[in-house]
Amino acid sequence: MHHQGISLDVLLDIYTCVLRIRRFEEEVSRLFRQGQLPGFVHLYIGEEAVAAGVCATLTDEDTIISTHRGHGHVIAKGGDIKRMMAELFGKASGYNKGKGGSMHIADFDIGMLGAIGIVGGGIPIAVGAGLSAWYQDSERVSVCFFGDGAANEGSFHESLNLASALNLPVVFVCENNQYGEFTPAARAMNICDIADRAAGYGIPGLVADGADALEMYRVARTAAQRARDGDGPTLIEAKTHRRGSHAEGEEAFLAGQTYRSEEELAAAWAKDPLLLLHTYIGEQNLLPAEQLETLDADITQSVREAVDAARNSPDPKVESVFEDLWV
Amino acid sequence: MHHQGISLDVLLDIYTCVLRIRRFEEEVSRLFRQGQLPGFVHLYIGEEAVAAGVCATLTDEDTIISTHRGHGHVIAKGGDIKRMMAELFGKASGYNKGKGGSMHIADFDIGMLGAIGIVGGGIPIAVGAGLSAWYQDSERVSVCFFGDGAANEGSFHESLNLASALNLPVVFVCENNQYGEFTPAARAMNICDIADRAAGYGIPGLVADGADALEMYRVARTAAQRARDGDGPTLIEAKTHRRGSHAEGEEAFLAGQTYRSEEELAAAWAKDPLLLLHTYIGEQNLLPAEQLETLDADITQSVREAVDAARNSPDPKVESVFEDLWV
Amino acid sequence: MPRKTYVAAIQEALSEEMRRDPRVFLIGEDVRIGVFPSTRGLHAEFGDKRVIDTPISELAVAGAGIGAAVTGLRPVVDLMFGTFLYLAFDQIANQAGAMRYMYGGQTKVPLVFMAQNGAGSSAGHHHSQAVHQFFMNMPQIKVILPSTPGDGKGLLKSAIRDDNPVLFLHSLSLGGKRGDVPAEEYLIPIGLADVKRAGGDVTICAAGPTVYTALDAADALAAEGIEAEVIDLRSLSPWDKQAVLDSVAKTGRFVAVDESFPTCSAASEWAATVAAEAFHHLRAPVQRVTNKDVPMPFSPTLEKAVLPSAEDVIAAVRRTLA
Amino acid sequence: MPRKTYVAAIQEALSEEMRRDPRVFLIGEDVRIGVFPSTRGLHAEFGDKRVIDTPISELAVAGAGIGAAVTGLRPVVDLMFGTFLYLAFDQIANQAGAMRYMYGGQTKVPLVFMAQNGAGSSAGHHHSQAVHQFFMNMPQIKVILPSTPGDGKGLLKSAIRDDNPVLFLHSLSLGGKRGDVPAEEYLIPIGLADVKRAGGDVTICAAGPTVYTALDAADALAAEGIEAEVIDLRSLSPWDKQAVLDSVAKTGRFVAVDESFPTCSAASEWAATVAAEAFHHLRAPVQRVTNKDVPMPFSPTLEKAVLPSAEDVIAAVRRTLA
Ligand SMILES: Cc1ncc(C[n+]2csc(CCOP(=O)(O)OP(=O)(O)O)c2C)c(N)n1
Ligand SMILES: Cc1ncc(C[n+]2csc(CCOP(=O)(O)OP(=O)(O)O)c2C)c(N)n1
Ligand SMILES: [Mg+2]
Ligand SMILES: [Mg+2]
Repeated sequence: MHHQGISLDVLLDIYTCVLRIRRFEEEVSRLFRQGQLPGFVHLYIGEEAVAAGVCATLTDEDTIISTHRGHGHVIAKGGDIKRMMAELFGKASGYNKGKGGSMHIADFDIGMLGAIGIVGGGIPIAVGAGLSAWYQDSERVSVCFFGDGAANEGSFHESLNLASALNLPVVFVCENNQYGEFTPAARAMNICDIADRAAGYGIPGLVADGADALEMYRVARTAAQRARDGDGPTLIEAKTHRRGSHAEGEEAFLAGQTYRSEEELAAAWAKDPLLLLHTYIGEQNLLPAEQLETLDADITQSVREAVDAARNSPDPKVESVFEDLWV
Repeated sequence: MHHQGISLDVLLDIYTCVLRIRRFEEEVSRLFRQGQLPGFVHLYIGEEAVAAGVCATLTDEDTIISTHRGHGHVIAKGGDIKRMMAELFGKASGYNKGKGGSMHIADFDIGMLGAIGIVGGGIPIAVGAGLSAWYQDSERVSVCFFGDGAANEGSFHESLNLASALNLPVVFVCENNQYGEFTPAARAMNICDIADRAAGYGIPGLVADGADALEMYRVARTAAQRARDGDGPTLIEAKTHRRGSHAEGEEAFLAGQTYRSEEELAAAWAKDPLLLLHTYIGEQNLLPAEQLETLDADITQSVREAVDAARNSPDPKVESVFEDLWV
Repeated sequence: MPRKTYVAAIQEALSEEMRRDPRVFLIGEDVRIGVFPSTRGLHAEFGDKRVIDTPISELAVAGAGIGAAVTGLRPVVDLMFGTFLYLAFDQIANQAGAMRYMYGGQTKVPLVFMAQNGAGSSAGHHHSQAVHQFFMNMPQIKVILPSTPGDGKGLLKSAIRDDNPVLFLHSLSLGGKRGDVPAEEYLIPIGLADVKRAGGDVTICAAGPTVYTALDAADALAAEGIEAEVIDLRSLSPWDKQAVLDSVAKTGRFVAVDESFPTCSAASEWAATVAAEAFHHLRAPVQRVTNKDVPMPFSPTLEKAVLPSAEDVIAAVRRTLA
Repeated sequence: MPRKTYVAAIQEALSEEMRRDPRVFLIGEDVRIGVFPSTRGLHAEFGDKRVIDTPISELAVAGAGIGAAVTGLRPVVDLMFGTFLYLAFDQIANQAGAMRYMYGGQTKVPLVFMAQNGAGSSAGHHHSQAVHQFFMNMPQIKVILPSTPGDGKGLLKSAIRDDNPVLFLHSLSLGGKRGDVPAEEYLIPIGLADVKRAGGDVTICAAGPTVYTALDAADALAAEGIEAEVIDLRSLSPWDKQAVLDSVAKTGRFVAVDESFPTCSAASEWAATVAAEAFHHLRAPVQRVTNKDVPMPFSPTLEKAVLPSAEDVIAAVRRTLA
């Protein structure tokens, strides 16, 4: 890990982002276990450095598309954890007025074009956002997050090829956390690096350490710049690990079965993106320890406030089912 | 061109096949222009060496799946041109009793599992035929023909990856005739060799000269053997050219527009697979010229007979619309 | 009034709207050359940027349209044949057809999907299916199936100006049909039916090619003194229920004629609605005339036998009078 | 009789049929571990070859099932959620659902597609749609949606033994529901309805979760002396039209209750059929109770408001009695 070419401001932003995602997701996990959240939640713990590093290279004009595991992307793009938390509770004050839930959070005002619950379903839409940028002669970049599992969907293939054929400003970020649900990537494909698929579309394919937020930042910056320069799309594969369940409460699905070993999990924790960054900042004396502690306390507090606000928000009115249908 | 490792019998079979496809398609072209055939026909002229070379490596147990441009595949797999011609006329004596037509010809008795009018639609089905062979511990190989255009469909990606993940005996044969309808492959993808995509699935990808039936045979034999040996799928890209219309009568679609140059067409004709093989056989003195001439006359005659028989066959009975629905 | 073909009218709608609004563009397979004349000539006028050829990748192309629509453009996505929509079904049903609602009204999806619908060219099952019934089921997509050049033009222009996703289906079998197309600019509102023939004895509801089947049947019936009212719905979702109910209130008899497989078809919807909401006016059972319930065969003889015919409609009308 | 959950009964059908016939195998995403308990434990018994985990590739997996079916096997393809069928729509509609016919009867496609149908777990639009109506439209596919563990087991076993493609839908909201499952081997024929409650005043037709909605409504109505007959169709295509018509002949009143978006729904089909074929028995307009016509929202409050409720059914029954 190193921060060459990265300003202290940016570093602090990235660190803040990683931490905010972590604290948010930890709270969501608790809430889910307490039976307070409806539906399914898929947490981003262990993968925070990917969204944090990538989104730190983007402006508010740039857009992202997310997945079922989307809370981290929303936060990294600058989303409001209050409105997100309220949405997880299904409340009227949520981002989607309770109509979306965990798998469908969007904030169009900050270029977060939505999470998509269909695996791979967001990739073509990101190509379209890139097409817009190209059409409008804008410097906007369209970033698409998706998993290793999604890389086996037809939408992945068609989308990367389409973006390449039209030379669009899209950055495809594959979060290879080694599993699609309970199926290891190694069983779902006979290649080590998904980035190798980029060659099949004539675009660059880069592997990055998804535990290293600073590396993610540098790689994404290169890809985003390439896109802005009119040189077309890039595929970035972030090697990462999800620390918890596929979906919270996966124990119920597993019913005593296991799909990854304790050693594997321990090895993954050893590369905890939050810890790595925290340690690096400490070792390099980049920011005072007290500042980091205050930051953590503030974030933890804001998450708590988000929960309180969400809990105290009203349910959507039944009549609102008929709203938001037609323009 | 050379025939090392290929017996004279096989060589003659291949030549016969190329010639039969050519004469069949020439006749179909005439019939279509005369307004005698309903629907659309997509001819295989210029691409004969691909099906002929590949199918010469297969047994009756092995299966193939074909496309909208499927007549050549049927003939190469040993199909009956009488029943095919009758089907093109929509007659009751046709392969499909008039229910399929040019884009849907099948002969399950000889392992021709059907032509599919949806671009890329046959690729997953071929994976399934390979899955059967594997499941049944059979030495059967499943071969799938499809175009360069189809290689941009999601089905291509998912199918190659699935066959690789399950290590199935499938040979994917991409007939890269440089165009999908009127769109050049070079505009639809930013790579030169579709075979390069194989690396993205961890399987071999081979480029072969689709004008050279003997090279097609050798490459396909290697791939088929690999499949039979339990070593999994292969992607073969045959570089080829379609000489005529995308679909017969494309002038109507083009309405005076052009999409490929005279030079390009002339260059393609200069690599006519029939002529190349004919010349090679002559130069090498492999078969007497009279034999080749008799063969041509016989084939031409059999095509004519197929046309006569088809013309004189009855239309399907109207009641037959309700047949062949449920088992 | 100038007479134009159905496809020429569609082309005219596209070119006029592209001229009017620089955010409107066309994307799809071979839209430059124009596999259907509906897109021909547009590339010459509007160039590579606004008439975009794509790889054969229906899912990604549909999704790209959606992404462009939510970021400020107004795409027309040409998916060629109705059956090719099956490959883009997820993007249409799960994404375009729900996004605005799912995201709590944060966005709009001003997008037209365009495709040819139905059979009639002996191309076999894969190129000969009507697909409108699937998309009518989706709560947040509008569906159009015009029967005349004039309606086609006016409705496509409305579709392009609509801020919601619209599926504009045009019938291959009507491509060469000629009809009046006003020279001056006009729009036809989505959701408004057109009574193509007035009559007091029976209401026949149709759309696209079955409008002509119904009109042929009506002509034959008129010779016997039976006057059928033929309602061309033009828009299938939303559809002009009131026009149909009003007509049934007058005639007391109802026949739905729909080119599609019978079960859960548009005809089922129309018949069920009439039976629910005009029940007390009905003097005879509602009738449905659709494809026979089999995949679409290739042979012209069989294809004709499967499609709804004027004879089928006449027989259905007779059943309402029995 | 042993009592089992709905998903356990499905699992039992799978394991019994896999034991009986070595050509039967299961393929899909995470079928080894079993995302739904319906496939859990099968891998332990049958191993890698007969319980095949796949990449997340619905289109290819569905197509691979088809290819295996036409070459001698009897696949059960688990596509997990109904909405994921959208990604495999082409393979189902164009291929499995037409192949035998298109190829003139040369082949058969003995294949079961399996997926969870409908809403009820607050998972949002992408995981909460009923899809049966789409597949009912296809002429060469059978569609099943059982409401009880016993029906689920007997019908799935029939589906696996059927030589035609069958879509077996199971309702997520019923997964944990318990019911009687005979200990001995049995089959339930496809296409046969079951009268879950007898009554002479009104016929309520339902399937899957709406059977319970209908039964709840019937109980409430019985308190007022209104006796509803509740018909559980169980098979949606083919469906037991005669059972419904016979009931309507008796009651003269008809309410269709269907968990799906309203337009071109199964409810539309049932209502249209009754209006066409039992018209002279009808004493009141046919009624449909379906989802409200909006995408499926996430919030439990809103989800509940969108789904058909017993109150909706009661109101519909009252309309038939008005
Ligand atoms: C089209 C589709 N198929 C299957 C699913 C069920 N599903 C939800 S998440 C998931 C795994 C996705 O794996 P990956 O893309 O690697 O993302 P991760 O969950 O690991 O972040 C699956 C199969 C789905 N939501 N959509
Ligand atoms: C899914 C789908 N999309 C589009 C078409 C229309 N179409 C028919 S053939 C064709 C071109 C196919 O190109 P390629 O795969 O290269 O095969 P070729 O015709 O060159 O042999 C297209 C786009 C189709 N039949 N199916
Ligand atoms: Mg993953
Ligand atoms: Mg081609």
